[in-house]
Amino acid sequence: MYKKLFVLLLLAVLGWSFFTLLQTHQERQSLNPLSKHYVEKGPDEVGAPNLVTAIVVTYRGFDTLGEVTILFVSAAIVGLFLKTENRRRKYKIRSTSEILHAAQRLLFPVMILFGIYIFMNGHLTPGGGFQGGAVIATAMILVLLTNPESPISHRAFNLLESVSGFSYIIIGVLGVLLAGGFLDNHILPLGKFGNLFSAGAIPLIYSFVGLKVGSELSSIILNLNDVQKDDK
Amino acid sequence: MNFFSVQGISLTIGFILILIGLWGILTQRNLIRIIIGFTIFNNGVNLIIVALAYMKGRTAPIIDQVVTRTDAVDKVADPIPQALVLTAIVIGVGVTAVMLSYTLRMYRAKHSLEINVFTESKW
Amino acid sequence: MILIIVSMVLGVVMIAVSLVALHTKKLQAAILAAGVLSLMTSILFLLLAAPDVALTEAAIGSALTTAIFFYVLNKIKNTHV
Amino acid sequence: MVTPIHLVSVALGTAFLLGFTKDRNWKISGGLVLLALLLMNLISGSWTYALFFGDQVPVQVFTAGFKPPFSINLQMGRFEAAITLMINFAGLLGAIYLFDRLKKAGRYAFMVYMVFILGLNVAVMTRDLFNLFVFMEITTIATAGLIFLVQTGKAAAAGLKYMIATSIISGVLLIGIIFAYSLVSTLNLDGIIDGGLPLIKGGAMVVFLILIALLLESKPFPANGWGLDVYESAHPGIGAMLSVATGPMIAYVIFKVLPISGGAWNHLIAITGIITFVGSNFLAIKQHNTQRLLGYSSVAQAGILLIAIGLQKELGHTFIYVAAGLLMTNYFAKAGLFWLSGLIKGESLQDWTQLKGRPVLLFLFGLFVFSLAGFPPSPAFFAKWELIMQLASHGGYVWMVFILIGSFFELIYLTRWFGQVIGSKEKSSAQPDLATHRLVPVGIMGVGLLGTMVFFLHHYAPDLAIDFIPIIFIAALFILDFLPAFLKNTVTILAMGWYLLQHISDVQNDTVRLIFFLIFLAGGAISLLAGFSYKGKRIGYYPFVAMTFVGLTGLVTATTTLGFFLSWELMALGSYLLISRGKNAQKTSWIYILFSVGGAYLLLMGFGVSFAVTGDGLLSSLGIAARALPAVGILLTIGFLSKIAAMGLHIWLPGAYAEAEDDATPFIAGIMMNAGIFGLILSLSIIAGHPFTWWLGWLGVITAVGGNILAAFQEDAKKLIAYSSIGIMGYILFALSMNIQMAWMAALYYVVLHFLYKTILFLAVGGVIFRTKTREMYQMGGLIKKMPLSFISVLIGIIALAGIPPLAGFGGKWLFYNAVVMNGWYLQGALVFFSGVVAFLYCFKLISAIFLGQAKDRYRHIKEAPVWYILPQYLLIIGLLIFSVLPELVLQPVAHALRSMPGEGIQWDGHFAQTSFGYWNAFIVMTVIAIMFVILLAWLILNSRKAQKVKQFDMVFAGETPFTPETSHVAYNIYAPFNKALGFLVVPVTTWFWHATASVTDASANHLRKWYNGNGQTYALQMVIYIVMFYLIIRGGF
Amino acid sequence: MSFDWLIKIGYVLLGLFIVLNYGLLQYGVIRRISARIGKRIGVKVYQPYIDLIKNYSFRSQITHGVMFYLGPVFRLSGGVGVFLFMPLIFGSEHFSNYSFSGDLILILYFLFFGMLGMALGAGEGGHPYSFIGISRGLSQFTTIELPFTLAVISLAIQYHTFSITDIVAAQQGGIMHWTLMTNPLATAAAMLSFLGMMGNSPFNVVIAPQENPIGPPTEYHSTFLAVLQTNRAILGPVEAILMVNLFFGGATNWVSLIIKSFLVFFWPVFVGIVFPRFRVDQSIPWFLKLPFVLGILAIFLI
Repeated sequence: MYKKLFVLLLLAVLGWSFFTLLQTHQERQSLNPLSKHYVEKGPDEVGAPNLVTAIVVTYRGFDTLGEVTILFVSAAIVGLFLKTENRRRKYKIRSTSEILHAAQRLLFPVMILFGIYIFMNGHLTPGGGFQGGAVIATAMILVLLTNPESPISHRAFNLLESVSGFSYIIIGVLGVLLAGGFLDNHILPLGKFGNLFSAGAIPLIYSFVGLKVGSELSSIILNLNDVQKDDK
Repeated sequence: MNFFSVQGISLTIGFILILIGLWGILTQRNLIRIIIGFTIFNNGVNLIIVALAYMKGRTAPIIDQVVTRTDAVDKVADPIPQALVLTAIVIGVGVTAVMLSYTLRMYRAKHSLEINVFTESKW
Repeated sequence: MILIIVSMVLGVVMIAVSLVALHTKKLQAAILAAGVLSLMTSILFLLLAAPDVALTEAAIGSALTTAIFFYVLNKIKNTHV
Repeated sequence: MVTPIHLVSVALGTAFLLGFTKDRNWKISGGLVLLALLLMNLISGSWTYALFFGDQVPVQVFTAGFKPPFSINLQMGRFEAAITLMINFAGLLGAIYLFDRLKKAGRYAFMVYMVFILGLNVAVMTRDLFNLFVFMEITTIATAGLIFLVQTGKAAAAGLKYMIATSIISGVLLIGIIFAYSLVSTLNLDGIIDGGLPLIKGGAMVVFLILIALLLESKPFPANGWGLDVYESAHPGIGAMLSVATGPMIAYVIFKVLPISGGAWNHLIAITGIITFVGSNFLAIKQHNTQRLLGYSSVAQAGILLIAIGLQKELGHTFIYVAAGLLMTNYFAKAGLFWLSGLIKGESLQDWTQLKGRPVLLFLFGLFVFSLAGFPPSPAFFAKWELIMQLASHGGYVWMVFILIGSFFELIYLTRWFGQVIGSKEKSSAQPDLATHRLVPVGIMGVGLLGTMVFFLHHYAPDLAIDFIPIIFIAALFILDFLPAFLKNTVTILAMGWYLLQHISDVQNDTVRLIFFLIFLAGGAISLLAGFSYKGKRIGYYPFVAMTFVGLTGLVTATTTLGFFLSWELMALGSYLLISRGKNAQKTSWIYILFSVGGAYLLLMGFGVSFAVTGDGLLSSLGIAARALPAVGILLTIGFLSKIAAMGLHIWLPGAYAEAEDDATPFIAGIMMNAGIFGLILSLSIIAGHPFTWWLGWLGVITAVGGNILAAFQEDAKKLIAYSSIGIMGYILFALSMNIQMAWMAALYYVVLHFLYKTILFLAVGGVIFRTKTREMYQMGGLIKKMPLSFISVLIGIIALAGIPPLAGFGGKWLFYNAVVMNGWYLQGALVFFSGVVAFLYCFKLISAIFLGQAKDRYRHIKEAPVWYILPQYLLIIGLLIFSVLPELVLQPVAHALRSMPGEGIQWDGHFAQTSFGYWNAFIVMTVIAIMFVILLAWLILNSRKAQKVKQFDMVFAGETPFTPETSHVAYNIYAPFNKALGFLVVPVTTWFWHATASVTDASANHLRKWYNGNGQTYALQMVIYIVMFYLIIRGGF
Repeated sequence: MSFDWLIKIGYVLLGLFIVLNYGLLQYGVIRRISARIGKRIGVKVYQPYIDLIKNYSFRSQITHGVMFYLGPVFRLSGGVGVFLFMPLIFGSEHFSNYSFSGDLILILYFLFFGMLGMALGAGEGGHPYSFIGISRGLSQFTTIELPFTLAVISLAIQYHTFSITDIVAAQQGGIMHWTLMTNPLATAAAMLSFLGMMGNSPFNVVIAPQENPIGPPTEYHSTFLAVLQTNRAILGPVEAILMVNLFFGGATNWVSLIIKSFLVFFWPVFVGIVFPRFRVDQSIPWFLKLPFVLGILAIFLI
């Protein structure tokens, strides 16, 4: 009981310190110089209407590279931890209802298409690699829900993940060789502002990121799902 | 700092979520609840980041017919924190996934989810 | 003005949901509450003019995290060895 | 050269490529990883070479083709290049070490390992705060993955604790970053530093959030439970990577981000560093698990690195050498120890006895432990020296004291560990698995450490001002250790002789130094002769002997304080290793090293203060410093007192001398004690008139009286002579504390005298013990018939010791009497003479218990002591006789050297010495007594020609009772009445005191370490408390 | 190489002869007086001569080894050595022996020479009783020496010299100049420690009654015992002469020397007869009480 009281007191002091931080904070009236630069020059330099994507993919592309590595490592660790069980064992599962099967057959292609749409148009409309990948992963969950033994092979996802990751690195290195620096999107022509194939390599990078995130999250789910049955 | 604006409210909510998250981490004994505490903690931090990007009456930083290239500067919210928070959310997921797999292996080792059971390496 | 009222209501609900998430008896309910909390957050992101972030939060924060939680919980239930 | 960004592309490229391979074809994935690491090593290696030795200037690498504030940039300066090289080199060796473990875990493990190395590299290089956060997060998650490599429940728990702690840290860091952005609207580090956060309203809080997060990442003392559990339960290979790769990364990140506080946080960081350094070392004392001990030590090393970073302004240009020294020692030694612990089967320190019988591994183990403990010539020694000097010169005396206390705790557990491995008798049965791929990294680390030692020795050569031939000689002996013992013995003696002739010229003019120089080298060579009587290889003996003598001669020839201190520590280490070779010398050698290094730390403080006053490290300038600040002299004196075992600091001496090998004790006792005296002469000459010397006089008296009385009650021969050494040291200390010429002459006379007869006694007793295989006197007896030569040398030794006229001892007493009366310390003088008379007691006990009385029948066929023991004794006896007949050979040059001292000297005409109080003619006294003795002997022989020789068991004629059970030796506890009367004087108060302090430290260390109760949640709570306390302290504006 | 050193030896031997006879007679007189106090007749005054001649003329001797053999030689050379360095008659060039080559400290430490020899010889004998004797003798002697050292130091402060001839010179001219008068405390301390030095009754547990010897000379007999007795005859008077020189104004001629040393010699005898014998662990602290305090006062009140 005393422990809880003590923690409460502790959090009260922490809260008070955050409160003092908040008090000094003034809501800005205009954009700060850095973001003003991005907003004004962004479209010309990078050619992507969606400024957030512009920052995420090119300006701070190195962060996104780090970001993808984090997901890659998490997927690898989940795989490392749950690898001990052998995969291809037959096990009895109660069958799912017919309605679920029908819905799944209808929804699955739509969701995949929706996911691809999101990361293809990352630079035009809100969305991008991460969101697209997540939608694809949810599609996978739907499949696994309806049929846990579905023959989705791990190999396929791993290959997809490695291909997209490696090509992401190739684009980065190309940036160094051809254009200004690592992950620069000027290796491809900026094209007309606003249509699909514009803003240099951004759509290419973001689709690879989308594929990679999608396959990683699905491999995490697959790892978790495959061990559905209790293991000896 | 007027606490009556959208930014003010969301910042306060963010900090309160952080405190609730920490409360969950420090007092709950079940491992799953501790990880839930973490998700709340991350949620709070992400909320603060996005709240700082918002300005009164501003819209999404995407240039389209409504927000033209010329007057974007006074219409658009700050895009940089939004870019950062994307990374933060995905880090949150990554960390949660790793923690959960740890909980799985710990459960397999000691068949318990109480954190005070796992005090093998101490002193 | 409406935005302020909506964000205030949303805030109160979010705090309530997070407290519920930590203190309910059943674990499934707790995980669900966490999912709802992140859904609410993504709505608040919309109010804060950040559609990209809202989409990410919805897709990853609520959908995937909750799915992973449930899978892990299910796996723990089935391990009897 | 290739742009540093390719470090990233190579690492990540390989990581993603590994996805294609399957677990089965581990050859490909393993090969890929090693190739990638090799490439990364080449890149950072070429950059380091170019930046340090070439004319390359630090370079900024831009990403995404835009300038920094708008995009992320990496920097490759000198620091970054060096640290990335260290990380990649450790990564490569780590991968080789962990290869079979990673192979078993499959390709995922290789991926995680590659990403771990990548994360470290980029975290060091990036100049963008958010990017730093992302890549530190990558390192954290990758480490979490690697912790679980050993797949044990304990590792899983430790992994989760690690994740919980680091997630809280990253949350706090993220809040700090985003508020920093909202205040100075840039995420680039240089931008934030120029933005001047502390000046903006609310900026201080942001600085607090960022720096507290980074500080928590470096595992500060009270809040680092999670770090220590990881060290304990992870695979040793991973523990090594955490300590030598992640540690430097975090230290450099703190160094990089610290300027955002505008210098306000420098001292805060240093304080947390001190608390961590002292706290972790203190708790490490009670550790039994090897991994956890190494964990504590790594956290402590990170602490002292923080101190260096926090005090970089004070350290100025020397900061690089201090940081480099600490970093390199920890890098090589800690990695080596972790990898060694991987070879050993079993977790406790005891299991390291498996190393016995493997000289190369033992050498490496000793090299790592002693360089960590900061013994010369390790880089840490020079780093700590520089740190103390700079601290002292900036008046940071409190810092200095704490650092020394911390390193003393460190010394306690490191030497105890070494003692447990070398000293313990039982050898654990298990065999270490010596797979080549695990041995090679350890070997490389050893070579690396030796390389850095050479570099630091070369760099500090001008300050050291000692020549390096002796140190090369030590290294040569280490290499030639496989040769038989007699060969090495001849080589050592010849080398000492050559060095004596070579360097006699440069001590020629200063008589005091000449005396000590001759004692150290000539005396050493003679006493080493006894070594010929031992067969076999005697692994390790001769290098340690060489180390001791190089240290001793270094003292005499040193001109700078650093040279003196290096020789002092070298001598302490050499003698410690020698003593620890003794059969059951584990505990006693441990106490010995603790006392001698404790004294050395006092010396270090003294030199520090003198450096603060005079600014130059010359020995000659100590005098000036002492006049300004007598504390210099006092500190030095107390330091030297611990070496000559003055009462209160003496409990190490009897054990150390008794347990050392029989042919090592003569020169450890007879010669090495004079090192303390030489130091005292140095320190007392600079605080001549200070009232402190009055107290010193009394300390001398107490030591003399206590030492001699204790000696009388000893049953162990070597302990008896050891206590008598304490007594004589009391004499010399008493004489030196008097500030008149006559007293100092008496002291120097005693130094020469003490060297002569102490070495004779120890050699003789050594010879006897060599034959009788026991040290207990009541087990000997009646050996005069079988070992007459030893008897005669002991007889001469005790006559000289007791000060009985014909021999040189009387000369000392005569000088003493004159000095006491001249100086006016009458009461102290009388008590010292009382102790002289008491000396007579144990002299008689020594000779009668061993040689006289009734012989035991198991010594019926015992032979005389080996010739190599007898020869040095008689060489020294000749020296003693010459000295007795012609004392002026020594006294006149000494008088000349001390002419500047107040008080009158001796007038000489021929052999006749005259002072205002009395006169003494050694030559005539000797001749008169000799002639008289011969006449009376003739008179007795004349009267008892027909004397009939009687054997011990001749019941008819001799009153000697026949042989009775062993223990009823006549001389056993012979001074029981004396003990009953005056025993109260020597109740072992000091021994009780020191054992009490030791048990108090043990108990409190044992109690305090319960702070880490293994519960992950408590660790998280401790961290939040640490944040809040830090905040309150800052908010309180301490 | 003039012959003066030959004449010197002649006078020294003459002095030695006088002191030897004087010693033997003195011990005879002591035994007679102490018997008379004990209401016994006591032996003849010349009894020591008889013992000496008896012991020297024994035919059979046994020796336990070299050190046993050398023990008495050390002992006697100790006694004769102290005699050699002691100036007997003040002012007479002939009878100041070799005192010019060593001062008071030399004599102080020369006492040990004899003791060491005795102890080693007895040790070689191997008889357990002799070891008990040695232990008692040595431990007792430590504290006996202490008051005497204090007295010697206070003398050195007073006369600013250690050489005996100078001290005697300073005490010439009437009784008022004796150290007894000018420095009574030092004299008292010295005389009390003199009790211990002579080994008479309160402190004679070492050699105990001659009949059942439990001290060091247990194993000594015939010639060896004779040598020891000659030493006792010389050492006793010489120590008395030392006290005379230091505290009672020395002697300018043989007669005053003999009278003064005879009286000084009888001080321990009288004390011995009256007081019972101390055990060793009693006698050691005794010397640390009164004599030690007197010695300290002597130093500080000089």
